[in-house]
Amino acid sequence: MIDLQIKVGDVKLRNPLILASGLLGSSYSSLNRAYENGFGAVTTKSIGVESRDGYPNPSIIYLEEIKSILNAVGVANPGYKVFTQELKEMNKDVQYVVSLFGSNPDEFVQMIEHIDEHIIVHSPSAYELNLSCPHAKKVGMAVGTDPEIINSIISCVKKSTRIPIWVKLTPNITNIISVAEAAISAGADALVAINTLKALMIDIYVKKPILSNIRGGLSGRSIKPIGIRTIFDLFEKYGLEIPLIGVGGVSKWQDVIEYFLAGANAVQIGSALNDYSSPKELTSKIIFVLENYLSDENVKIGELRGIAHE
Amino acid sequence: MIDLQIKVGDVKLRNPLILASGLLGSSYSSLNRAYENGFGAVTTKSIGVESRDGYPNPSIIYLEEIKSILNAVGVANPGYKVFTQELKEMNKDVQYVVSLFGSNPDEFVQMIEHIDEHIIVHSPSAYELNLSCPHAKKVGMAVGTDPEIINSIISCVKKSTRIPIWVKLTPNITNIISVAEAAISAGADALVAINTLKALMIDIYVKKPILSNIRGGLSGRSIKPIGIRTIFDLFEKYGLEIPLIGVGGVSKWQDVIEYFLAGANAVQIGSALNDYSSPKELTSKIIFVLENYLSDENVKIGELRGIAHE
Amino acid sequence: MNKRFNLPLCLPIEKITSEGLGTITLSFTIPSVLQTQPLPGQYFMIWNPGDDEIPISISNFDSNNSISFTICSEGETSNNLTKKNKSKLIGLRGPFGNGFDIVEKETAVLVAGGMGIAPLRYLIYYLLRRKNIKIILIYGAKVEKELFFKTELDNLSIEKHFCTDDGSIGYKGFPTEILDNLLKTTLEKKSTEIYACGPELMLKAILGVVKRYSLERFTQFSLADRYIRCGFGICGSCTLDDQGLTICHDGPVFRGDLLLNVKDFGLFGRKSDGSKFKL
Amino acid sequence: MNKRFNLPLCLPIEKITSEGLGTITLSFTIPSVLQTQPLPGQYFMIWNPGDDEIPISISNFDSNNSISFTICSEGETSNNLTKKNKSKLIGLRGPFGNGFDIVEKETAVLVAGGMGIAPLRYLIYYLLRRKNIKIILIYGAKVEKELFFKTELDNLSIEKHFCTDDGSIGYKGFPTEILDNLLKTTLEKKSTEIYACGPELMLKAILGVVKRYSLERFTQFSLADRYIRCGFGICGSCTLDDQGLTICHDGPVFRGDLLLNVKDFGLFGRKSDGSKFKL
Ligand SMILES: Cc1cc2nc3c(=O)[nH]c(=O)nc-3n(C[C@H](O)[C@H](O)[C@H](O)COP(=O)(O)OP(=O)(O)OC[C@H]3O[C@@H](n4cnc5c(N)ncnc54)[C@H](O)[C@@H]3O)c2cc1C
Ligand SMILES: Cc1cc2nc3c(=O)[nH]c(=O)nc-3n(C[C@H](O)[C@H](O)[C@H](O)COP(=O)(O)OP(=O)(O)OC[C@H]3O[C@@H](n4cnc5c(N)ncnc54)[C@H](O)[C@@H]3O)c2cc1C
Ligand SMILES: Cc1cc2nc3c(=O)[nH]c(=O)nc-3n(C[C@H](O)[C@H](O)[C@H](O)COP(=O)(O)O)c2cc1C
Ligand SMILES: Cc1cc2nc3c(=O)[nH]c(=O)nc-3n(C[C@H](O)[C@H](O)[C@H](O)COP(=O)(O)O)c2cc1C
Ligand code: FES
Ligand code: FES
Repeated sequence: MIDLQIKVGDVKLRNPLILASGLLGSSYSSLNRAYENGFGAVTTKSIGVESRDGYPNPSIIYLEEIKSILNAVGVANPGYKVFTQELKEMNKDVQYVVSLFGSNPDEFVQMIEHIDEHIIVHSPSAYELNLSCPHAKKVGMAVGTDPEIINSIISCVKKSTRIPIWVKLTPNITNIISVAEAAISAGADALVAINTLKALMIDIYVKKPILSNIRGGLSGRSIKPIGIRTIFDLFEKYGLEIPLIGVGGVSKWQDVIEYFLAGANAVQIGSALNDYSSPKELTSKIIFVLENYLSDENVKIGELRGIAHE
Repeated sequence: MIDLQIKVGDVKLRNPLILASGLLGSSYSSLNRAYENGFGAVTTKSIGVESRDGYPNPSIIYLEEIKSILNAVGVANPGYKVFTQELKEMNKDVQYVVSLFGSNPDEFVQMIEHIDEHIIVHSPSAYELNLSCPHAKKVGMAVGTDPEIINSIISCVKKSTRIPIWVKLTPNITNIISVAEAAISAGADALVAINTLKALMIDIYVKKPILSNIRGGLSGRSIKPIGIRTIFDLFEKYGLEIPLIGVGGVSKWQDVIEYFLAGANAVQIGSALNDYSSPKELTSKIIFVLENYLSDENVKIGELRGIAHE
Repeated sequence: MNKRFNLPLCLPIEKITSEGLGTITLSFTIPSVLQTQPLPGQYFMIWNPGDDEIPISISNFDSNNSISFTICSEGETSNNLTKKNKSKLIGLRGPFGNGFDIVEKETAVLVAGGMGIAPLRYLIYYLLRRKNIKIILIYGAKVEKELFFKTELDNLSIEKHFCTDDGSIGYKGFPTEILDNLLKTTLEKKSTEIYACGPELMLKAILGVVKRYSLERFTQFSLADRYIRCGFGICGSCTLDDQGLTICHDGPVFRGDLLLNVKDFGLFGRKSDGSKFKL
Repeated sequence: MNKRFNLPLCLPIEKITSEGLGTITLSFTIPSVLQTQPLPGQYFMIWNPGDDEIPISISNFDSNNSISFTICSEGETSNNLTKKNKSKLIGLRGPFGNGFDIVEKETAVLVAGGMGIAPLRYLIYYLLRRKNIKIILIYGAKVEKELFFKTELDNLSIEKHFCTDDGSIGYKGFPTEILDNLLKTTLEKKSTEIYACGPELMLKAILGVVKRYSLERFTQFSLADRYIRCGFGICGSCTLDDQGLTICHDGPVFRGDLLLNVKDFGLFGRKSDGSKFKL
């Protein structure tokens, strides 16, 4: 059997497929299931300080024609205190990443300190700071396009925890290097890119935007070439200096390879869940052919990182 | 018969479908043909001061899965002086828009003055300033993300010609309003959005980027929700203050309506040429059903503008 | 072909039937070019443009592509829907979920509680088209007025057992009691499939009953007490503990043997913020 | 099914055959799951990774999914391609263009000039599979060495007329002269279809000949002297004046009656910057 183990900085994963934040990530049960179903790690839905109901429906729409999803869930979540209860129920073998959003350094620190305090035995593998959600006000992208805010959030957070900090970046920006630079210099342990692209869809009979929030984020296969380009940009600039996690449109084994060649150490998978009948089918189909490819090419997956730059 | 005439500022078009720049736009023959085949107006390939061979191939790739195109043609063009000869051959009934790129105000003024001087009888309906091409160095997006440069280009150009100036904006930007504002305050007669999104694709066997230029621009159906969102953003901010031309992923009659509802006065069509056997098939199929819709809904196409904001 | 409309298919309301007590049935005609053949137990996300979108079971679907939804005024959105006028556009996204597994056994026992009649109504018509299945409906509500479709059901030649909490009509008591009684007496267990829909607490009680007869594997339960957002199983809003199955996609219909392992069945639902609430 | 590979299908070079004079034939096997059945006259964009991608006609395709391209060293990219080693990966994007219209007439006259033999070679094998068509090949080059596939062609039982500019082999003179002579003497015009490929100036001369016999409608010309970028007819690099037809997509094969109206046929090509050059 081919070894699919990879490392994101010091975090070792049994395979490079990570469940992306916001998908099947709001309860311990679905996170446990996704891990049992074969993901190398699972990411929680982004959690904030206060509970949020999210936006009314329609909030998640599948765009069949371009195999993509438009969503404005509005970071619905029960607040970090309640969610910590879910974390306590995680199976002990599960590697999980806790995604957090907030509007200032204090909020992030407050959440992380609470979780660190209450989840001692089976800690998260990393915290992922969602500095990139395109449709929530005052959080996500609103903070994630400003290098100074990014820098201060990460600096503060790094002081308050020993758990690795991953930073999720937005593609809705003129130059992603500006925010990557801020994240790296503040001590980020990995960069995750990309979150969704700001988008909108109108029904031509009702003549109104379909999402209740009007605007949402586009994910899925249509954004893959943009995600690949972003990881390529980051690897071109930083090389092996910082681990990169590629997200956006991964739905087949080829996409995993493509992200690695562009410079990623691992990938996250979200929208593609809709392409398969179950998370299990997704991971097993991808992993099976991935193994064949690696054995045909006679390389370890990690060795593919950044090769397209040569 | 339903009247499909529309106006973009003072420019009257027989229908709202404009051939986008860079598609079938490098010779008078293909421009004439596209107009005869039913477009309401046709846009030339972007023309610059000097001739350019463009990037080696592969430079244009069709991504079947997401019905999109990735291109880095590299604004191949024969230079404005040679291209003026093509313009002289345009059929007299053709409404055409000349797309121009340049790196500073002088270049734009130089080209426009030359064309104004040599094409007197059958002038362009507008000049479209390509401040948004994502893959050419020092031009396009390189100037199109800086509000000051935009402002100075447009101010200078407006002084040198009486022909309407359309400004084509890039979506590869944190906040499109910043550049739209600069364009409008400098006197732009219409905004055109969007150009392509910066993207990249790697072949997993060759392990290299497929485009010779490495990065390219993504167009076609995958970017429609982003184009719609951009026009929506612009209309929300400027309302009827400035005409808007929607571009990005228009391939069916529904897309035309959707752009109008978002706030557009007209649309441009590029990549969708590949969805139909000929430009004629494209325009006739779209126009036929568009007419049915308008008669069912009992509205004129222009009346749909911005309705989704109500 | 069971085509799914992933984007809301916006159709004018063609018919509105009042079912009494703030409950109405909305009917639409799906254009025949968009062929779809949804199953009983499947649901649509019903979008009231400008307002919200909520999951509603298919309460009928006929060969003329006419589809009906019966909506009970429970809160703001459902209430607004009950007040729409004819010809207004409503968006239909679906069908979603697995639907009932139609089993070719001699007898089908349908157990409905309150609004749970909606998907079972379509199931009845669906089964009636298969001549060889005997249908027994057990239908309970708090009071007579909440026994929707009573007249319509009276006109169908199926076996019916009505009950109300107050005895205002039919048996005074719960559907579970009638079911228990039938199982104890007349029903041939081997040739019976049970289909149940209603409040989760009632379903839990039914599970208790059928378990006593070792019929949990042959009883299908349609659940409705979780917040539904995407409808296609990706957002995770509607998962059941511990297996992490989704109601919207893996369900809403589950067999009893599976539900025995669902930790929160009949105990907790989940709200739109993901937090649990006691049922 | 004539499936098109829109993304370069990267395959190892399976066989390299030297055809002499800086010309080689590269063969690849297309995996059979990716069924395609390209037509003679269609071409692929051949990508030499890290270098460039150029249009090359299919010079053979057989039932084992083996596809061949014959490439003559004309400039940098073609030259680099002729120097590739076996097993190197080459990207194949295509098939593009319309291909020849295979007409079921008694006689097929194929007129090749120089490298124009490449697509006609595949056409010969394609026609040979249809037993009832008589094939006459007229093939000219500057000198004997440029008569590619001479030995291979000699082994085929078709009628052949070779010619060279210097008379080093075959008739001394141009293919047009042989064609003219055949049309004047033996050929039954009504039952003849003519297929021509070669430098545009030669094609122009052929058009002149066939027009005298009113055969322009029954003569198909495969053009190659325009810069090809996209291959699928959208970028406009390869348009013909005045009609604005594209060589890459509407062509590369056009009938003579249409070419009579093409203003720049045999006069101007277009370079990659879109400017015209004299042929
Ligand atoms: C699979 C399924 C099928 C259903 N079929 C029917 C039916 O045929 N007829 C019928 O009248 N009702 C049906 N319901 C219940 C119906 O969806 C709720 O009554 C409705 O969502 C209430 O919304 P509201 O805004 O009017 O009320 P609110 O005031 O918002 O809430 C009232 C109750 O409905 C729940 N609710 C609100 N929104 C949703 C949502 N998006 N998903 C799930 N629950 C929600 C709330 O949690 C609360 O318990 C079904 C529910 C599900 C899950
Ligand atoms: C439909 C078609 C089929 C062809 N079939 C064959 C074939 O089977 N065998 C063969 O040897 N040659 C064929 N050619 C010609 C071949 O494409 C050119 O010889 C090749 O592109 C030269 O590229 P280069 O970089 O080696 O030369 P360069 O030095 O770049 O140019 C040499 C000549 O080739 C032309 N050329 C360069 N790039 C292109 C391009 N992308 N598209 C068109 N012309 C180009 C140039 O304009 C110039 O006239 C075909 C051309 C076309 C259009
Ligand atoms: C329904 C949905 C909800 C999401 N919620 C979150 C979230 O809470 N936090 C976050 O960082 N990203 C969220 N995302 C973005 C994804 O994590 C991911 O970055 C994006 O979808 C691109 O990956 P994909 O193309 O594989 O889906 C969400 C995406 C979807 C489709
Ligand atoms: C092959 C190709 C070439 C293009 N060249 C230009 C160009 O020269 N100037 C320009 O402003 N836009 C150019 N574009 C962008 C289009 O005009 C248009 O903005 C974009 O493709 C989105 O529209 P679409 O989705 O309808 O293709 C080009 C696009 C393609 C696909
Ligand atoms: S509602 Fe999204 S998973 Fe069930
Ligand atoms: S090469 Fe693009 S149109 Fe012919």
